[in-house]
Amino acid sequence: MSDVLLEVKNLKQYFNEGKPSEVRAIDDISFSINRGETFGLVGESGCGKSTTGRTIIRLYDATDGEVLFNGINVQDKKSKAGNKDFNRKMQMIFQDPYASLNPRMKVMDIIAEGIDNNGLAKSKKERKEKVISLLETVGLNREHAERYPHEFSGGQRQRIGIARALAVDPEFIIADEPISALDVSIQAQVVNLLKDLQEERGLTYLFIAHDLSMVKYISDRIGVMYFGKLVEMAPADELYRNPMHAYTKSLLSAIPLPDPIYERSRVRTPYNPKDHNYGSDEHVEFREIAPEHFVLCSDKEFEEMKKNHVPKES
Amino acid sequence: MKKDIEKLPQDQFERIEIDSSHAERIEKPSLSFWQDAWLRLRKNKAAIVSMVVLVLLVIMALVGPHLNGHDGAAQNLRHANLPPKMPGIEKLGIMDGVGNLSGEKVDLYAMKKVDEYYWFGTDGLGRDLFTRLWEGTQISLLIAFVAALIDLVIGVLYGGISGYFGGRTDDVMQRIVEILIGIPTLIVVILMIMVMEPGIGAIIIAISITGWIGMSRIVRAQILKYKNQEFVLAARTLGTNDSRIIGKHLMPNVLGIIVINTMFTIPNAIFFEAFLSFIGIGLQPPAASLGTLINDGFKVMEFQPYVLLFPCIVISVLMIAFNLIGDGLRDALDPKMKD
Amino acid sequence: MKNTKWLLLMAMTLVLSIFLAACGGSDDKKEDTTKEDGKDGNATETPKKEDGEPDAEQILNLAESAAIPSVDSAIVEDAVGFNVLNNVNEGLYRLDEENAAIPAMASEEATESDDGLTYTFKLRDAKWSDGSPVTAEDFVFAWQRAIDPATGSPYGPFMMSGTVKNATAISEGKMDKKELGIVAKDEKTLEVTLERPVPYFLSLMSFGTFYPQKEAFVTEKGDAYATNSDSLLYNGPFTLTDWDGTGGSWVYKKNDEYWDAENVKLTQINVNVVQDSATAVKLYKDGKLDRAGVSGDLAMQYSTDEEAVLQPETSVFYFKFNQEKGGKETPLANENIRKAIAKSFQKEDLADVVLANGSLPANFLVPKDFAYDEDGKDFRDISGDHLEYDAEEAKDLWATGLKELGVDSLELEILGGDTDLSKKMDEYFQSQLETNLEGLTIKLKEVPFAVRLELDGNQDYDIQVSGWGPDFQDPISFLDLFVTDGTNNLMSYSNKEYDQLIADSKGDLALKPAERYEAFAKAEKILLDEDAAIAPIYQRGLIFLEKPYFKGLVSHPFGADYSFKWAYISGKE
Amino acid sequence: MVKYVGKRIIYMFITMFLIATATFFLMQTLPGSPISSYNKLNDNQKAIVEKKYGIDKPKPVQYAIYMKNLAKGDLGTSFAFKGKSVNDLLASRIKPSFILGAQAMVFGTIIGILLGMIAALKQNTFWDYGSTFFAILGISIPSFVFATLLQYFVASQWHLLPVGLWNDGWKSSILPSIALAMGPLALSARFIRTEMIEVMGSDYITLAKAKGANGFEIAFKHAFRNALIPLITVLGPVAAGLVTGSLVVEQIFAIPGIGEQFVSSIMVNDFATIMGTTLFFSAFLIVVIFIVDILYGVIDPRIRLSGGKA
Amino acid sequence: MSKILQVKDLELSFHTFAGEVKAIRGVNFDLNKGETLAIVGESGSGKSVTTKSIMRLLPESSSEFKNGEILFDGKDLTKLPEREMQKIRGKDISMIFQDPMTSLNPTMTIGKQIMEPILKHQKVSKAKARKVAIELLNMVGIPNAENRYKMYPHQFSGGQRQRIVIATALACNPQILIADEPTTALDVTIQAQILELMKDIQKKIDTSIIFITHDLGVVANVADRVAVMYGGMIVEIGTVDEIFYNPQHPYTWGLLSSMPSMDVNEEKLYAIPGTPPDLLNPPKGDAFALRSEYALKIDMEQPPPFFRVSDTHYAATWLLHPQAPQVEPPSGIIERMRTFPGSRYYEATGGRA
Repeated sequence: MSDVLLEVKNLKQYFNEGKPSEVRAIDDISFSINRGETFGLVGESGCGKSTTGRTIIRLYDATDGEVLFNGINVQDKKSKAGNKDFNRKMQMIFQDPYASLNPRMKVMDIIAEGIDNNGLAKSKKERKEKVISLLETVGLNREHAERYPHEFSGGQRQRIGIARALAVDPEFIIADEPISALDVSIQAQVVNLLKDLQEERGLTYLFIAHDLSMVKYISDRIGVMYFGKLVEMAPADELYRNPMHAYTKSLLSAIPLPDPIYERSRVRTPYNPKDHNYGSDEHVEFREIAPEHFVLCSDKEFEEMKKNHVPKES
Repeated sequence: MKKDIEKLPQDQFERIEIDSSHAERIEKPSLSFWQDAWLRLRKNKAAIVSMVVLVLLVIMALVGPHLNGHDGAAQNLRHANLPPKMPGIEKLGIMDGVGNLSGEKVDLYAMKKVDEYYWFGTDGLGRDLFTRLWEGTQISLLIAFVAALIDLVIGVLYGGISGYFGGRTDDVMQRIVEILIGIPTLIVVILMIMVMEPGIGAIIIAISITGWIGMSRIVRAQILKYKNQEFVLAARTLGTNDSRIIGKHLMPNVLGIIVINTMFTIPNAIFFEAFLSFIGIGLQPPAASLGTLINDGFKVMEFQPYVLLFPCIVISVLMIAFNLIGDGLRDALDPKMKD
Repeated sequence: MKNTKWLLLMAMTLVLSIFLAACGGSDDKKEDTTKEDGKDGNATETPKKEDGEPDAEQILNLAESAAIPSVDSAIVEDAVGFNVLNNVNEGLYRLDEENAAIPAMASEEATESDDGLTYTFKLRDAKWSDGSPVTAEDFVFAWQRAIDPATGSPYGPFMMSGTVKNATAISEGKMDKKELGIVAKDEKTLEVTLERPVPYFLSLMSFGTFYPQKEAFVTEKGDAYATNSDSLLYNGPFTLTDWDGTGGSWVYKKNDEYWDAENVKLTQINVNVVQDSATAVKLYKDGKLDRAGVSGDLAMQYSTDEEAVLQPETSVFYFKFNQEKGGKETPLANENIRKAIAKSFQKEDLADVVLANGSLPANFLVPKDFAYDEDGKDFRDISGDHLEYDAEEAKDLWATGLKELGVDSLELEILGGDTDLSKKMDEYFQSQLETNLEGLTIKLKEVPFAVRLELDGNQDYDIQVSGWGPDFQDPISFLDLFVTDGTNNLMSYSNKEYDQLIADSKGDLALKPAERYEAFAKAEKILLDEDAAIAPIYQRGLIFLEKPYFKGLVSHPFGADYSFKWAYISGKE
Repeated sequence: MVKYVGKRIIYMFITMFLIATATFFLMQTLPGSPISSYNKLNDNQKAIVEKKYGIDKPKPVQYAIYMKNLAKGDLGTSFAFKGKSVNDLLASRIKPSFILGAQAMVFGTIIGILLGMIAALKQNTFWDYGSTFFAILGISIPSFVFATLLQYFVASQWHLLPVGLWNDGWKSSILPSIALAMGPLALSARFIRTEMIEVMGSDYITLAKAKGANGFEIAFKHAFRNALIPLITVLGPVAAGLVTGSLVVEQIFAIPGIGEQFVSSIMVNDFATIMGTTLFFSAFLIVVIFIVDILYGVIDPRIRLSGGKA
Repeated sequence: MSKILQVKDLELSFHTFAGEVKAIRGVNFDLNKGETLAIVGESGSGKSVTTKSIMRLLPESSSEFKNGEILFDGKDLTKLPEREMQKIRGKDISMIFQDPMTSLNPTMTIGKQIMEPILKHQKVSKAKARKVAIELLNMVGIPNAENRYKMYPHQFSGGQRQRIVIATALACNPQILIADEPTTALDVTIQAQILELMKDIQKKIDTSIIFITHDLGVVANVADRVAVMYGGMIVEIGTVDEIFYNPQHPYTWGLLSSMPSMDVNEEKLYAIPGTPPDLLNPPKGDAFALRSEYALKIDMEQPPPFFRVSDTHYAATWLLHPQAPQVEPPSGIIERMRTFPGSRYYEATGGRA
């Protein structure tokens, strides 16, 4: 599992740089995603997780840092041909099933857009067959191809969005909160579909969400973001069992579970960034406190965390 | 809440297999956005009636000048200043050829020994007003359509480019618009008319010279709204190039607003032409437009109100029709107003 | 949206109500007029008691069609300005109620030298509105100021050149203004020397440009002179007040310092600028104005109104045929083409139906009821008619002309004014000419007056609808226009015989009235019948609505339009 | 905020500068020259007059002089009103135009807002259709037609108000103000209706209802202000419309205003006055738009407190 | 426990361009004093419409009560004149909405907005109302209330705004507080704070809460009783434990199973197939049958009545009919039922409780 597909190095994304209204949406984060795994990225709204996804896929130009995809820095690429290639291999699924499909286009054309752009179909017929097969892959059928997005329910739309992304045979899909706008009963449909696709096609996901339970379910590893910074990163189970950063702890403690008995006893741990009380000489950096478990912490905290870490019982 | 549990036939309780694809079926007939809009528009009676009225007016503008055998340009001073007289209707006591002469009601047709019928009367040079009215409508509509078309093209291009490319381009282009907005449109129009050779062309150019600003602003706002919508982002991640994004994704979505706005631009242009003609710097005679006809009528309204009346009705009905159609389209095309 | 029918219903109702209102409106109108007729029945009788006592209140409300551009007698050049000037100031002579020039600032008829070159005026004891006396020096100053090129006076050189001694040279900057032929012999005696005998010289003395100006006052005010009603001095029947120099209204007040003040009855005249004639008529009908001009299409409707006053004018309108454009001869250089056009339109219809304002069809240049010979015979009766409408002849001439030019069709442009009436008229010409002259296409070009003058000056037109109102009572005022290189020729017309006749009238024949008139008649015949250099159209008439109680207004055939000096109100209460 | 205002003022000056430049060169392309009406002058006089007005100099020099004077607020000297400054000409005409415009604006927007509110609150009822129809008429019927009808019926036929002129004090201003007000009235009625309907559908209105507020409180305490804010943005164009309307309404009612002056100066090629009036109108419009933007900030707390939107 | 509100056989339709949408098709429930009743269901299930119809906040032009009554304080709210209704809104029953960003008037200071119901329903002076408003702000945890009282909504964060909305809703100590997805738009941490706040306040002022949400976690946290809505009807209603540990309706099963558990690693989530019914043409029988793997023949023809499970627990599914076949719920549900005494899978030893 050391086949790195995507590597993000010291990525920075500042909006309105240099102005008083400067926003540091991503403030120096690094992580990597291995081929075939799902990397979950969680955090509150405005923490920069969606920006991270969009910067990786080059919807934004990064302020600084590198994004290596298959070893090539995509932020560097300027040539059109390379661009096309890159676009094919990396795809995105969007949050809002209502805004992510062009209301004036038929499902057929929406899904076929990537096929058209990359010349993946030689004839009209082939194009149609491809689209129908993609529709079937996501649990819809050929009748749906001739319809317009507004006729579909949210879950169906999201599946159309997935089919569109799949149309170009990507290796890597950024799923930007793909389920947060969906009803609970529908979320499972989508998540299951994503999982199935991953198995079938060996896809790699960057799964961005604020719903920790879903992220935990789908992800192999999870990164927690807080105000543009990655504060903790660990394999999913490890993170839930051993949340180290105070923010992660707070986040986990805030999640209500569909279990009244548990809920009656759940205690929320609030998080206040001031509690860290970092001194000016303290060096706060991303440190590995257990294998593959990284936390943004100072030296002092690092020692303490190491102490508190409960190794996996087996 | 409680209901008696009745005994039911046992076979009713057999488990059945549900085809899950069944649940994905869409019952409603497939409607494109435009079909859907049309359905909604069809329910708006005011808009539909306006469309019918408009079509009738356009047809009249085209065939009207040939209906009663009079030539709109032919002068016959013996037949000057005749009131309307229409066969059939004359028996009702209106449009019977009776008009004012020095404050007296006189059958001017009898007095001037005119046997012909001038349905809407004649003007001071004895020209048939019915024919001239529809010729004028033709020219007014022509001016309005062409001006609206020019506004549309320039406005959409300008607004589209400014909105889509954003950044510095947008900055510069919007500064220009900001400056243009500070110019009183009518003043510019008047100055332009003075500079140019008078005529239809001059009027169209003058109307278009600042007319596109409104359209460009609306298009820009729409483009700005849509260009960061997820479906556009999706297209970009799929490697769709700019021209395709504009053509396939942005334009179809902005089209509704463009259509609506055009529906309001046209009456504006009609009004502008009429206004210019009214203050006497519009169309050059003998060409007639609704504006020049109203101008003619305004001078004699006290004694020959029919000269003013018919073009006023036509221009008002035209404006009302366009506005109502515009309103109807807005209700039908703008999802914000959906109920 | 179930209630949309409401909307429709209302739309229908509204359209109907506009319609009915409009129809109903005219019914009301009729009732109104009949009622007024009743009233007028009484009113119309009053004027018959000619010497009806003036009312106690003598305030008049009038409208002008434009603001006053200037009241500086040296600068004035427009109708409104001259009108104001005529009522607030006075020259040596003034046109009386019969339009004869009578001594005004002059105390008695001027003495004229035998050669007709020197006139001596005695001034009466008149005062400026500041109480100071009007002196001979005031005239000298004013005349010199008007001829001084630096003043930029439009009428100074125009009226004086060739008339007053040395005027031409001074205006061209070749001589000092002190050399002008006017000298104050003493405070009350003025001597004017002319370049040549001018038979109509005394009538010129009523013209605004020759009015006096008080040097001390003018110098004191400097640039501010005549910029508002306070920076002016008055020696006429009225003074100007409430005029801010630019605004759309002003007031005349009776001038108590005026020498003949006891004969001035009006105490106040309020004037507002009303550009739109229809509005003026409405204001008149509403009682806000005591007199209103009726123009265009309205004229026809009001021509038989009880209160309508037909006022013939001395302005004549005609086509100017430009024979040379951009250094090239135009088709109009062809005499037959010109004649054909000149004879191809119905002038009676034009005057009666299109204009319908009392205008007369004109087959002449010098107007009717304007210039008379020694015996009081109208110049028109001496000269007769020229270039009458004759469609058949026009057709023949046209064919001949085309043949001579070697073409079978022509496109010509008619340059006209941009007022509603001129536009209507142009449409009429277009229709007439195109109908009667086969192969002729007429383009209309309607421009503001100033633009027309510019085009005229550059000789950049084909046919121009032009007109002339006389500045003094003599046929020469018209005939002088078309001598070779005349300032108003501007169409490359040149006829030596014509030039000679005009020169003679100024020279040898100056003191021989009868022969002079014959020469004029001959010149007019050459200009029209022989050369068709211009094509007369009509002599303008105006229709005014005038309240029956408004009496004694004198309108003048030349120079200023009106004198209020003798006007009064009687029977208003 | 101060920075924003400063920036806007700089833009205003740039705009004025460009408009002045454009107008100046547009004037040069006009047919006829400013002294073409001086046709009685001989060549010597013409030369002197041209020198006096400075139009004998090359165009760039003329332009420089004009701009220099303009910077001092001097609009030059009228060609038609000989020797009078354009500033004086305009000054004497401003009052009636201003009174008419202000009255029309106030009357039009107030009635328009009321109509729009009624229409929105009684959506899809007789009231709605009535006021919507009225608004459509207001937009559809050209102001000059409306002015003509008003003058004909109210003044000429029923003698309720003066037919025209500026002599009867406030009474003279009523009809032209109403005629001018139709545009703003119709525009604001339509605008407010749309805005009100949108605002009435927003959550905070539902919440206000849930608090027990009655229809009146909801309409005036909650919805009104929020619906009004966007209206302010169209007041600029409305003001521009008034300028337009005044050109013809002043003529119909024989009111000595700037619009009337502009029309007459065109007729006599009075370049200085045409330019002066154009610049005046432009300046007026720019200032109105500026005030509107500032007003926007004053009324909308979101903008007021975040210090300007641009 | 006294019933403070009774909803009986409520039916309500919307008239739209497309036709009549039967948004509520016969809803029955009671609300007891001091309890929190959660209504869960997916969007379009009618949960929001139900509460808005209690408040009569639906547009009168397009919505229509077809049947049923809403009894509050002896009055039928469906028939009350608007004027009477205004006296109840904000005083006896008040409401909180989903989006705190849009539910405050942007051009009015928050102080004014809080004072509004106080001034409206209680005859107090402005000064007094102001005092109450500041107290309320303090109570909902807005620090420095004295100063912030004069600020505008955009100067507050989302969580703070929702606190302000809550303060407004509580201004007159209402008997019923309807919270329409009050935390959906908030981040989890903020959501937790708001939920805590609401529970605290309920204790303090003893109000009854109708809590609408689609988040079962939130339901588990706040509710005393739960009503599950589907297709415009309540399909199951019971105490929170009954619904979570002994659910009877296949839809409830689906809902509960489709959420991943934090501590168990499922291989695959249980997914309810298909999409919610179209209420323009509601299905004849059981609305959920088309998506249910437990569908019976009768489901296609006849809507199921409520079957009693316990005195507090009812479910509308033919599966509870004595003649119905015994079916096996999804495994996750069986897990849950094991812990619930009285359920058929109860194992005294296996329970965690």
